[in-house]
Amino acid sequence: MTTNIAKPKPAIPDLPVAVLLAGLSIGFFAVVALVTGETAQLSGEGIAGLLQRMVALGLVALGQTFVILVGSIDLSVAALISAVAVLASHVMQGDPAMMLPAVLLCLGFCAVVGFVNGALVAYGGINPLIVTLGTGLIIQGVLAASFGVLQGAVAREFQVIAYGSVLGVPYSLLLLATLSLAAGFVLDRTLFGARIYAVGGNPDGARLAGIRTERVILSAHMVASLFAGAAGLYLAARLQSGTPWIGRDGIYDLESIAVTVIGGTILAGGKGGVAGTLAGVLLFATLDAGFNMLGIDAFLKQVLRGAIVIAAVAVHAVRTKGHVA
Amino acid sequence: MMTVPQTSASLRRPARIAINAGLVIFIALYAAIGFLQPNYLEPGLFMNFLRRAAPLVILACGQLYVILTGGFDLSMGAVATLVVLAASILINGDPDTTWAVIGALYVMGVSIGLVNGFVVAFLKVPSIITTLGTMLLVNGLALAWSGGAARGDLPDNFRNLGRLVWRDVSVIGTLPLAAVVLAGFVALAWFGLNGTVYGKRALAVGDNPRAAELAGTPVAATRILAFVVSAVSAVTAGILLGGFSGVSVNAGEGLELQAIAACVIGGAQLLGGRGSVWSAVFGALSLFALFTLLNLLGLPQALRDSIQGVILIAAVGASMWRTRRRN
Amino acid sequence: MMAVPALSMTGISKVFPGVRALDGVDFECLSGEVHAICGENGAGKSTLMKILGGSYRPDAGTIQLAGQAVRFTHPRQAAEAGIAIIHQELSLLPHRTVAENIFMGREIARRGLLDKAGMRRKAAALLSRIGAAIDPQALVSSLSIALQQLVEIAKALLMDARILVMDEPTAALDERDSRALLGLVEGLRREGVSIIYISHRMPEVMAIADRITILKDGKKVWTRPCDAAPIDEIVRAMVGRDLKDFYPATPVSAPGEVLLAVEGGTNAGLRDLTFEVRAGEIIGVAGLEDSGKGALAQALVGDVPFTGGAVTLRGKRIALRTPRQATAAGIGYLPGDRKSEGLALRQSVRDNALLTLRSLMGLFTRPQQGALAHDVIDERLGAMDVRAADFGQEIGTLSGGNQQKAIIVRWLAQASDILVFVEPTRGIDIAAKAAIYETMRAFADSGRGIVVISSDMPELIGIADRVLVMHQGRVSGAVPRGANEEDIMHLALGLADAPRGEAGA
Amino acid sequence: MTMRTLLATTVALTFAGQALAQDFNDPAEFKKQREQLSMTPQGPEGQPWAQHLGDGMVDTAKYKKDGQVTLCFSNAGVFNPWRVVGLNNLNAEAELHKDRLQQLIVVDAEGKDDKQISDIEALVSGGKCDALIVSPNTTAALTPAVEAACAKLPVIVFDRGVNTSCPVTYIHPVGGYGFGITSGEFIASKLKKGDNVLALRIMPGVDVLETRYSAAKNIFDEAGINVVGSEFTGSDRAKTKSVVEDYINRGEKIDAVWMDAGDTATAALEAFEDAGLPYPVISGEDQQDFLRKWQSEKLTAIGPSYPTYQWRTAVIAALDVLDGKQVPGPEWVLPQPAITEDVLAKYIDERMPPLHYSLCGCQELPGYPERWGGK
Repeated sequence: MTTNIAKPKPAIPDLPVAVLLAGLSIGFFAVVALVTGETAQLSGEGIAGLLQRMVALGLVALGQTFVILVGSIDLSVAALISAVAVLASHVMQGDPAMMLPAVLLCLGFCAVVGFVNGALVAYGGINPLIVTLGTGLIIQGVLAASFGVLQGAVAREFQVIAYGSVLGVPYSLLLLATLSLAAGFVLDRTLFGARIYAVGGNPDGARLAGIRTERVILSAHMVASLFAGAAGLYLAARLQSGTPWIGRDGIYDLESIAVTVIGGTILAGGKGGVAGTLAGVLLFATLDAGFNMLGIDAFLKQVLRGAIVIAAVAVHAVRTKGHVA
Repeated sequence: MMTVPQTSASLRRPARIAINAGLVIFIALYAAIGFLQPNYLEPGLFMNFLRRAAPLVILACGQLYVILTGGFDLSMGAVATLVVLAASILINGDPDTTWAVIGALYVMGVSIGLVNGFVVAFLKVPSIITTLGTMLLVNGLALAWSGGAARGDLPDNFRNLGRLVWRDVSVIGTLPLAAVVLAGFVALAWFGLNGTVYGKRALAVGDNPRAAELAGTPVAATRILAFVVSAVSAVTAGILLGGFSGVSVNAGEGLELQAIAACVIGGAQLLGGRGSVWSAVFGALSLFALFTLLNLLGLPQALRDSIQGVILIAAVGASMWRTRRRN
Repeated sequence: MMAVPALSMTGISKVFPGVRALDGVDFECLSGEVHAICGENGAGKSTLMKILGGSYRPDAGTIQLAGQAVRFTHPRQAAEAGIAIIHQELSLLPHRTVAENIFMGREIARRGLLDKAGMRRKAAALLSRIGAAIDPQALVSSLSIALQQLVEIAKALLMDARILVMDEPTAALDERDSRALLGLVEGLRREGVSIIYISHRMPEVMAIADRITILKDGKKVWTRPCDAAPIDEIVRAMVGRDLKDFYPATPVSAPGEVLLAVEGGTNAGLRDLTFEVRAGEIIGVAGLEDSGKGALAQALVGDVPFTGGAVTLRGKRIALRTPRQATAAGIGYLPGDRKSEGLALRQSVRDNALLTLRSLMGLFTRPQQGALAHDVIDERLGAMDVRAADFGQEIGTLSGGNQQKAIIVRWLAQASDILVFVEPTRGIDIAAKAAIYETMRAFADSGRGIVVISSDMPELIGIADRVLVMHQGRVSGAVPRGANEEDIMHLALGLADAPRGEAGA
Repeated sequence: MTMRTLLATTVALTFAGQALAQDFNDPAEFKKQREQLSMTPQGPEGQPWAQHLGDGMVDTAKYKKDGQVTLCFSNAGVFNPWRVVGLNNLNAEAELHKDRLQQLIVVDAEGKDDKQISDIEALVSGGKCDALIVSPNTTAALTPAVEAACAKLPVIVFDRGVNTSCPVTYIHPVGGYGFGITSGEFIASKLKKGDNVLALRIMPGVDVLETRYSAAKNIFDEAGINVVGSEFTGSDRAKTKSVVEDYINRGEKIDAVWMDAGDTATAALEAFEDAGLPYPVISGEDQQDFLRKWQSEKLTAIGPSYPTYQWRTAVIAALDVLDGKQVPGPEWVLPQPAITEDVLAKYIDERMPPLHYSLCGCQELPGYPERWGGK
């Protein structure tokens, strides 16, 4: 008799990490709110405010999840966010008629950046860290050089994305939720998603199975750039006008990587998913809100955040067999 | 079995003169500087160039150790900042304490390196995440300690490390103390990789940690030591930075990425297994020459970032292309 | 029956740095034919199949499918042309489910949307067709190697392939699973599929093949119908000389004192292992894939240590908790998978040979002096006849045999007492093979010992003084020099002495 | 249609840099601030943080609240020494009002607009605050959040403004043009026509800094002084020193150094020291290290200021509003003194750290000097 009857394991392996993280985050937030007497933060409005802290980082991190799953990485998102926010406000100049052209132009620009990143990584064989660090520098430089002193503003109507709400639920949350579900759906239910896991999990195997791995990597980079574009547009709407520094000041590059990895997606690729990433983003949002309530000094906050990043990843990385670098 | 014709193994080729890609780039860039501003070719200004490039070169040497073993150290900029702030607070203007404080700074650096190394080697957190965490942590500590602004003064004997220039030195005219420190550190870094067995261990670990482990290499210790060297280089660079220009809260900002870029431009391979001290040294000098050249050209500051990005991609792309062509 | 062959490859050549892997090979396969390819490791079988599968591009030669010339630049094109390959190396996604792996690259999807339920159903059907009791929802990382191999087979069967290549499909399977697989091949043949069957197991080949093609050193020796090719003739054609000359002569002197003794060695994969290696002895270890022979090697080198029992070397108790401890105690390891476990491919030949010495010496040892000097190691490499233009060149550019010899030099330099070889000649050409056997013998003759773990039965019989056979984590028996394959197989299958009741545990 | 628009936009973008760079040169504002510099402030003598320029007052009776109150402060961040000193001022000022002030809640946005918007929303929805003080990270970005807050409680804005008149008052010193006028005119008075000045700036695109440069540039142009370069230093001492060294090495004669912020002034001076050159005429700010150097090296210098005492004013204003007192508004313009050679000595305090801003108005506050890092 064959003895090895496989025990079925859960099909979505990142779910436990996600649930655990989300639970811890919410617990932390609730306890802090109760202890500091900020019970109003537990009301609908307070929760909506908490969740709104997730939107910008969440959008970037969704895209980052795609590139990390495929075994690559994207450091250019921060510069891209700035570029999109500036472009959007500059093109619109407060004119609602320019909303659509501006959005199209921005997303088109993102697609081009994603394409260049992806092509250099997949077809050029250049290390993705270097490629995206380089393209990020290029974008940042051109942006600061030509738009450093520009003032523009998005249309009032465009700001509805960030400030409007329906039944007390901000549109921006609906946007994040919709895009998260879409991203989750793409990864879990579509051909493209399956290919991403295949290429990230075993590039040679994927190639042998007939997958055009280069195209998948390139597409993942385009997805990441488009999500960064979405974050840039959201920020433009929320901030009315973009400055060439909002991406860099928000540290969206490193933070998006951190939350993705905290959420259980492994840097080598092929394992992880949207749920974990969102839980990681939620952790960061509750830390922000919780530290505010506790009145923790800004510098100490940074120390704690650094320690939490390491600890959160160590919790599931420590079981890794073999070596990481 | 048909083997491709081979020369006899015992017949050793004359030692190849390894021409480092970074050296070529550096010479080209410095020639351009000299063309624009001929007085940069005088020994005095070259020495001054070295003095200013010293912190970056030293950081690149430390970063190289980590890169060889297959990792990254993003925390070195924060460590340099911490060093500058800690020095000003601890010394507090009293020149007698300078040397003791410098000792303490190195102890601090070594401990940060140990933390990075242990987390990567034993908790298996990828180095890019680990050092991102320590970057936040160390930066936060530095700011919390200083209250967010420079405190205390650095006495002259500390400042001299980055500032003192001996004049009327024969042949070269002037000799900055920082250039001497630079030469000393590079020599030490070279010795570490070429004068001990460590260098080859690091290369093997970066190339294939599993094979190295099975061959008996102390993989964890090799990794940890690399992070310690990196942190020590950050301390040294921090001391020079503080000496060169005094106390500030953003002394080390962004230097980690410049150091990584420098190594890569010099031909070190990310994720390990390839590179030498000369990659770091000439890569860093190239990068610094590039900055200087762009300054001299008077381009808008911002575009300098862009050009740095182009150079970075081009340098790595070119080395990829060379490797591919060879195979 | 002699219509246009389903596949015909003519004049295929391929050169890798340092090795001419294929030299003008012709090969054809009819529809409904099982055509076996036999040859020593390194004869060019896998390369030929990789060319067929679109992974490599041939330097010369043409491929025709049903008379039509084709040119593949990507495995996808080969797959679309109806060629399915069951690869020797596993190419699975450990973090994904069985169903997802089976459908990798060929997902059932409508307008880009996956039909997950459909894939599960089809995967389950496919798995039951090959008689594998695997839940399609299980994660691949939770499966044993043998079950993973079955997933690979299911993966290849997914496409209704016109040409199916099976590269050592039964290497990891036990008797029962193998038999089921052969039944499956029979069925496919009846459906008109052309099957290219690569295996070392002669009885299997004789039972199933219509024709046999022998490759040797990258060239075709002959193609004959199965009934016109008796086994001994096949072997002679493969090896090119008598096996007697091929393996080194038996030592004259009897084995000496006990060098290495394992008593009651136990861990997750090993049960109560007791054996000893004497000075001058080469001990072979045989067994099926999950018999524990791999775990034994890992335990001896400290990679997956024993959790119970005692190990003594030259009478002294030693701890083998890490590879470093094992190395320092004098046990050297030559892994079967050289690329991932043995070599730092981008480092020089010299650096690879010096790796252990450098790792065990003090950190501040001058790297160019004493045993570490270039001249000294170059001499050793030269003595081992490692062929390289320059010992400073990257070891990745060397042939498998030269790489293996360089690793042997690593342990000779370290003066290890015991060497643990796993699949010592996998992927190594025949000339280098003899040299490696010679070296192993010489090493043992110098008063030290060798443990060699191999799935290549003739190799074990030819080289080992004694063969330990493992079954389900324990030694099921030992056979002396001169035993035949059947004796070993019997023990390996647990038929000889294992109580019947335990087989199903 | 859409295609054409896109194309047109792309072309427009190419020339955008030049087209809109004029934004920070507003002659009317320039004139107004020049007048304000010489205006006599109203309010208590010797307490510039409580003084104001101009006559506008706003009535706040509707915000009157008795008993203990809670103030909330949304801070853009403490990412530079100026803000560090300021935050200490604000905390110390709050301590003075312990009897009235139950709690001061400070949240820090770490320089992120997005976070500051969320912070303000959380403070407002938290319901604990009786009045809200905002120091916006970016003018335009914070406007909607401040507007939303205004609907719920009195809001006081200081330092950078917002594009809405809804806050009770907006506290700020004279402004960027004023800073540029003071420093520019001083340098122009010390130099001859055709002399060279090097402008060192922190970074582009920040309104409060751009106006400083624009004002000074106007004055230099008028006086026929040649601006040899305008460089961004990112407030980094090493970079500042390197930039100045590069200019020196190029053989440029630099007669004066103009700075839009003084925190790297001593680094710029060191470059001259190291090159063995005499010190140039220099405009810095009110940092201790610069003032000490000025005194010890007898520099020809001026220290215009953007006083940190405005952080005190914010608390004072908030409490006045909750008391229902009239406060200067809708803009509370604070005097913006400059340190000149005659008054230099009185601003130097050897106990204080190098980057302490002398015009903190904090000498009488509780915890001085330790709270500000002094000995």
